[in-house]
Amino acid sequence: MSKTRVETKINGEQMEFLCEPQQSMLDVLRDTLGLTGTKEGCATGDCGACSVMLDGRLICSCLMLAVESNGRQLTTIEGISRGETLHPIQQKFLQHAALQCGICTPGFVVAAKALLDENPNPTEEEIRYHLAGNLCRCTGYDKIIRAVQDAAQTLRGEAS
Amino acid sequence: MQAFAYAAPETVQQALDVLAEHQGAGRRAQVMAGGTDLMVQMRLVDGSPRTIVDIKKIAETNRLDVGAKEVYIGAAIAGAVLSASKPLKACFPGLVESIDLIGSAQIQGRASLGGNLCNASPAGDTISALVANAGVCVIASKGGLREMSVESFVVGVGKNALKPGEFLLGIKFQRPAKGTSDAYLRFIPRTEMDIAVAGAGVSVTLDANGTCTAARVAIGAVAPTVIPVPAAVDALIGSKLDAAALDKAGKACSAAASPISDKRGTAEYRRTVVGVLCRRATAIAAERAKENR
Amino acid sequence: MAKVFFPDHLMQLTAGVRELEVHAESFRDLVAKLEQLYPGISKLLIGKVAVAIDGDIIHDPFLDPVGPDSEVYFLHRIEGG
Amino acid sequence: MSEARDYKVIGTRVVRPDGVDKVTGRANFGADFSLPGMLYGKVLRSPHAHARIKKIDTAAAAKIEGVYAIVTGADFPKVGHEEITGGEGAGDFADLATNVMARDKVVYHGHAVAAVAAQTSAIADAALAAIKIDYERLAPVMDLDTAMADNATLIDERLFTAGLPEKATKPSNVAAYMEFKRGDIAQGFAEADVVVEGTYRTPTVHQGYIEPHACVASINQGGQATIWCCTQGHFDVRSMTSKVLGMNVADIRVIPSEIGGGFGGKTTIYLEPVAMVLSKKSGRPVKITMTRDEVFRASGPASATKCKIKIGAKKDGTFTAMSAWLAYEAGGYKGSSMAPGAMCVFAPYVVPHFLIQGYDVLVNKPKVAAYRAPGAPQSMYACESLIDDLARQLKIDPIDLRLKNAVSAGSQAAYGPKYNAVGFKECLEAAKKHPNYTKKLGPNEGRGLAAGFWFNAGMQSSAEVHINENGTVTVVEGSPDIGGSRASMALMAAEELGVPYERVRVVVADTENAGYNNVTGGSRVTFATGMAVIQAAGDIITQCKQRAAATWGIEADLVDWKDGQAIPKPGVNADVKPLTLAQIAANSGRTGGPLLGRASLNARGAGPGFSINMADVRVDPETGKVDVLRFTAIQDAGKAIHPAYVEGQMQGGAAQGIGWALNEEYIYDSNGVMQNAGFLDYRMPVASDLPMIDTQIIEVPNPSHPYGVRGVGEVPIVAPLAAVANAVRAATGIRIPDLPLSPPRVLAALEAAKA
Repeated sequence: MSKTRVETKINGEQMEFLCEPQQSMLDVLRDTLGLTGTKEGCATGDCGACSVMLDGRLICSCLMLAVESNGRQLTTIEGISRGETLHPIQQKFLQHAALQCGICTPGFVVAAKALLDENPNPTEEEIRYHLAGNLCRCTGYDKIIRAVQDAAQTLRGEAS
Repeated sequence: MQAFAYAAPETVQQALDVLAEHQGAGRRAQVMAGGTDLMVQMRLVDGSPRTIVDIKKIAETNRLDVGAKEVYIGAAIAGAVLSASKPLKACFPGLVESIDLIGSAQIQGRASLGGNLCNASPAGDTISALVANAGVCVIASKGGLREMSVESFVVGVGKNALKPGEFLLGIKFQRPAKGTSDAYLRFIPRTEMDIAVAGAGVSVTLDANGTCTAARVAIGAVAPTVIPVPAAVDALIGSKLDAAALDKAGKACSAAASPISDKRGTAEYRRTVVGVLCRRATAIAAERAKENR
Repeated sequence: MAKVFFPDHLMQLTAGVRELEVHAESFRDLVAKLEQLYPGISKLLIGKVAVAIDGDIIHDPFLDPVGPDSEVYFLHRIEGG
Repeated sequence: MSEARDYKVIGTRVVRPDGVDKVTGRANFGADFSLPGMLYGKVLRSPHAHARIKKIDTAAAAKIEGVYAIVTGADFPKVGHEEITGGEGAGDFADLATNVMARDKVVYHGHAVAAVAAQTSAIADAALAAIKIDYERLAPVMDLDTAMADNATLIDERLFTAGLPEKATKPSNVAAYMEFKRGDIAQGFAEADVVVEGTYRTPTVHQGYIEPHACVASINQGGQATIWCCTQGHFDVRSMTSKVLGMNVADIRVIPSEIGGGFGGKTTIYLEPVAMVLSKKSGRPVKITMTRDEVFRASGPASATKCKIKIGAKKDGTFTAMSAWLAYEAGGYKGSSMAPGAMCVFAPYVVPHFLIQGYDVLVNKPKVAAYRAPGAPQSMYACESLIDDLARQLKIDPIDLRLKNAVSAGSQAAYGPKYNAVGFKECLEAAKKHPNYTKKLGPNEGRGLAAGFWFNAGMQSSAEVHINENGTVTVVEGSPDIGGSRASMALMAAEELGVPYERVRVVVADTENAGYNNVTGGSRVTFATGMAVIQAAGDIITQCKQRAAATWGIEADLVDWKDGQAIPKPGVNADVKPLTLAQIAANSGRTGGPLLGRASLNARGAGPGFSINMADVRVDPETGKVDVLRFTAIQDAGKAIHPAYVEGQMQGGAAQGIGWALNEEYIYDSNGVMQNAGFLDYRMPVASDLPMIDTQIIEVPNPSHPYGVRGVGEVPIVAPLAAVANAVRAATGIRIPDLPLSPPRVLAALEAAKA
């Protein structure tokens, strides 16, 4: 099988990889590029563990062909914090104990960032519906919702 | 043996050429827009090799035009883009809801109206809303563009009327008349992430007295394809959309349904609930139509 | 004397006796005494059952002390998820 | 239990030490590990629920370029019958071996029949497709009634019911019978003013952890092997794999990754021996990860059950007698969690006369595995539903009825011993005072309440505490951290040693670098491994006192340890300055070498945990859909080491229990083929399905733990099933005894009641 050469920008870094046409973005991120922070929970778009942003829009990387990323920009969990500082969403997840096992956490962090980028002041209901595509089996979502609310407040520049 | 390949044509003609070339060579080509259904089907149902023809780079599949007379929605536009369009929402709030209901925020980032329609699932949420709004498919074909109604486009479970070498470019509508609006409701066991157990799309037109002068009703997940329900329309037209009329329309939907029992619900349940959905959706559409007078 | 209570599934071996009093210093000692009374029972006790001594459940008892007024219950082993 | 003490760090909500890696994607989970030269393994699974394997032809698959190894049951050693003595429902090693790879027969849809290792996963897929298997299909046995019928198709012709009063004379799908009784059941019911009874069914459900099973195995030509995998117990992976493959335990090193949820489902093995045999045959490391579909079809769910309960009570609510008939599906091999289900069913109540009968039953479904308080949710759902009906019939408040019969210290548990201090009454009283108990409800809304119970477990743990040269602390333990236990261990070590939490780091080490530990399960880690950490820290304190005494030239028993430093006892006329842990560590070379504390224990006295849950629901009378409006979980934790993670356990268990009550179930067609093996149609609650889950932690200390810890992980899943069902009963006026309360079932019940 012939491989296709793809050039893409991931977390701000120009990258180049070879992939087979049917390979998913998730498989290439994890197996080819070693970016294993993006997780596979189902490979059918039902769990959100593989959430990434494509040109700023939230998607499931398991439902995207890797070849489609040519010339596009991806943000994965590895690109959410910069340098020494955690993103406020990440800080609030830690403070609120919004993770137990942690497998869904990267997907939630990316999905929450996509939400707060578009809607800095979401209601609880908006957060719940926006995050409905991210399954968590440990927390019952309570602390995740609170962490996102608190992060939103911080990002708006309000004291929490 | 055919291998997987990927093509991303940038014009309608290029896309038709790729499809024609494969057809001529007896090789399989499959059109992809958002890919959210296709990727799952390839993983779970049929993973056999093919050329994937990505139509997202074609201008006509990405054009959204809410004009004074006509509305056009490119087949490949992601749900999130459509949901963010205020003019579109003002014209077809029910249709936009039907798109927005499909899957998660992640799915919305990719899934398209065209894909949902071509996939031709009996439970496809947008299809009932498209039928209720008299959507017309614009099909790219070797001989040029051809058009057909959404109800004739969907011909069976997972089957559409596209001929080999064709693809869906977009869907167009007449801009709704004054006093017209729509609604779509589906039933799912959870609040999100499920496939419709039953669905109902309704469009109604009210005159100044509040009398229903025109209506379209389509129901989903209760037959091999989404079906229009003329008997429900008859129950609504001429009425003030009072409880009795709604009830009659709901019963007509239940009567028109020929559902199956499966992992998502029993036939009996679907038949009952589709009537409830019709009733509730009609009430919502009526409220919206009043505001739109 | 410690009071010893048998669950239903062991009463086939104790000829229907549900409880009795035994002087024992430890679980091992207790089982040895019971073996004298009910030959064969130790095979079903050591390494097979859990025990509650004065309300404290012990998963794999052996050297655990038994007091003069202790109550000893044999239990199915429970691990959990 | 020591005197009530003022804790410095216990009970605070610190950030977990492994947190940053988990919010940044750096933490390595099961599927994240790779080795150079690694091959991709895949498992071929039975398309039939019940069939004999006539022939397996792998010739075509072997010819595919890039295929390095193919294995079938013939490549695995025969394993003799031997009981797995871990805990309830663990079964038999011979069954474990054939569950890992079928030999002559498949007993469920998804049963492993062959596996391949190939250069890429696409090649492995192609190889699986090329393997040809002849099956002789047998009638699938898919439910308890069919399996227990006299003329039932037998899943195992050599299986005779164990535990019957009289020895079984013919084979049966019923693997075991168990009975618990006290008093005179007939007399108890005769004394009752009211007798109520009901039959309840619960479906097969899955733990639903988000991380699929995954492992990498690498074995060298000398037979020494390493396994990297996600597991709740790497020592158990080692012992089970050694049994299934007939290998020397010391030749297997198991390195646990971070674990993406388990809830009991990762206390056994599926892939590890398969990857190992593939690695052996190919001479290369082999990675296998399950797809989500495989997780549903081929890992262990929780038993479907049928439970009949009968309760007799006086007019004032006093229970006079209770009986329970409990049948639990085990799956294709024996060993369900029927026994704990039977032991829990009446655990919250004082019952003078009772009879409990339990059946462990084979069906053609995947062999069940532990799922959070294994066995308890099903039987207690039945009992707590019936108690709700009894309260209604007696016109007694459901909390008062439970209070009237509730166990407390000294009460004899239905499963045998007398309770020490337990917090059930405290939970009930807290529920009664809780504002959510009296909130006003609207039309079609109802409130339900139920109790939960779990024993909690002790078992074997060990830990080491290393003091680094600057006085910082490294705790080395062997209990995989599934929900924040590193934070609890660090808190306990910091508390004991009197050092700040931030100075303590915790390592979950592999089988070669940590002492033996039983699984992370049974709510035992904070209790038992925590106890080991406390004792290991105590060992350090003892040593530090000796070092300080030596430094000062006084006797060690004249030295105290306070606030992280050695000080002379009051009255000791020593002209010395206190020595901090850091100072002692810095000088440890001169006083006897590095400071290393250790503890090993078989923890006794795990404290039973009780809970009360309240649910408010709204039922759509036209669609039968149930929305949970409010949910309150009240639970006795003994002592909450890290309250946020205790709340998290309560909230997570509530969500799982709500899912079990409302929508989750395995759906099979008439051939025994699972229809909903994916997250799309196995409907676990999503964020928008749930309200905030209110929690209240009750702290009745466990007298057998230095801090009073009971263990909290299992109890939360027990009560929600009946709490939700009782709320639906309150909202609709109808008791629907079978779960899930999915919209079609609820609507059908509403319509039937109308008719």
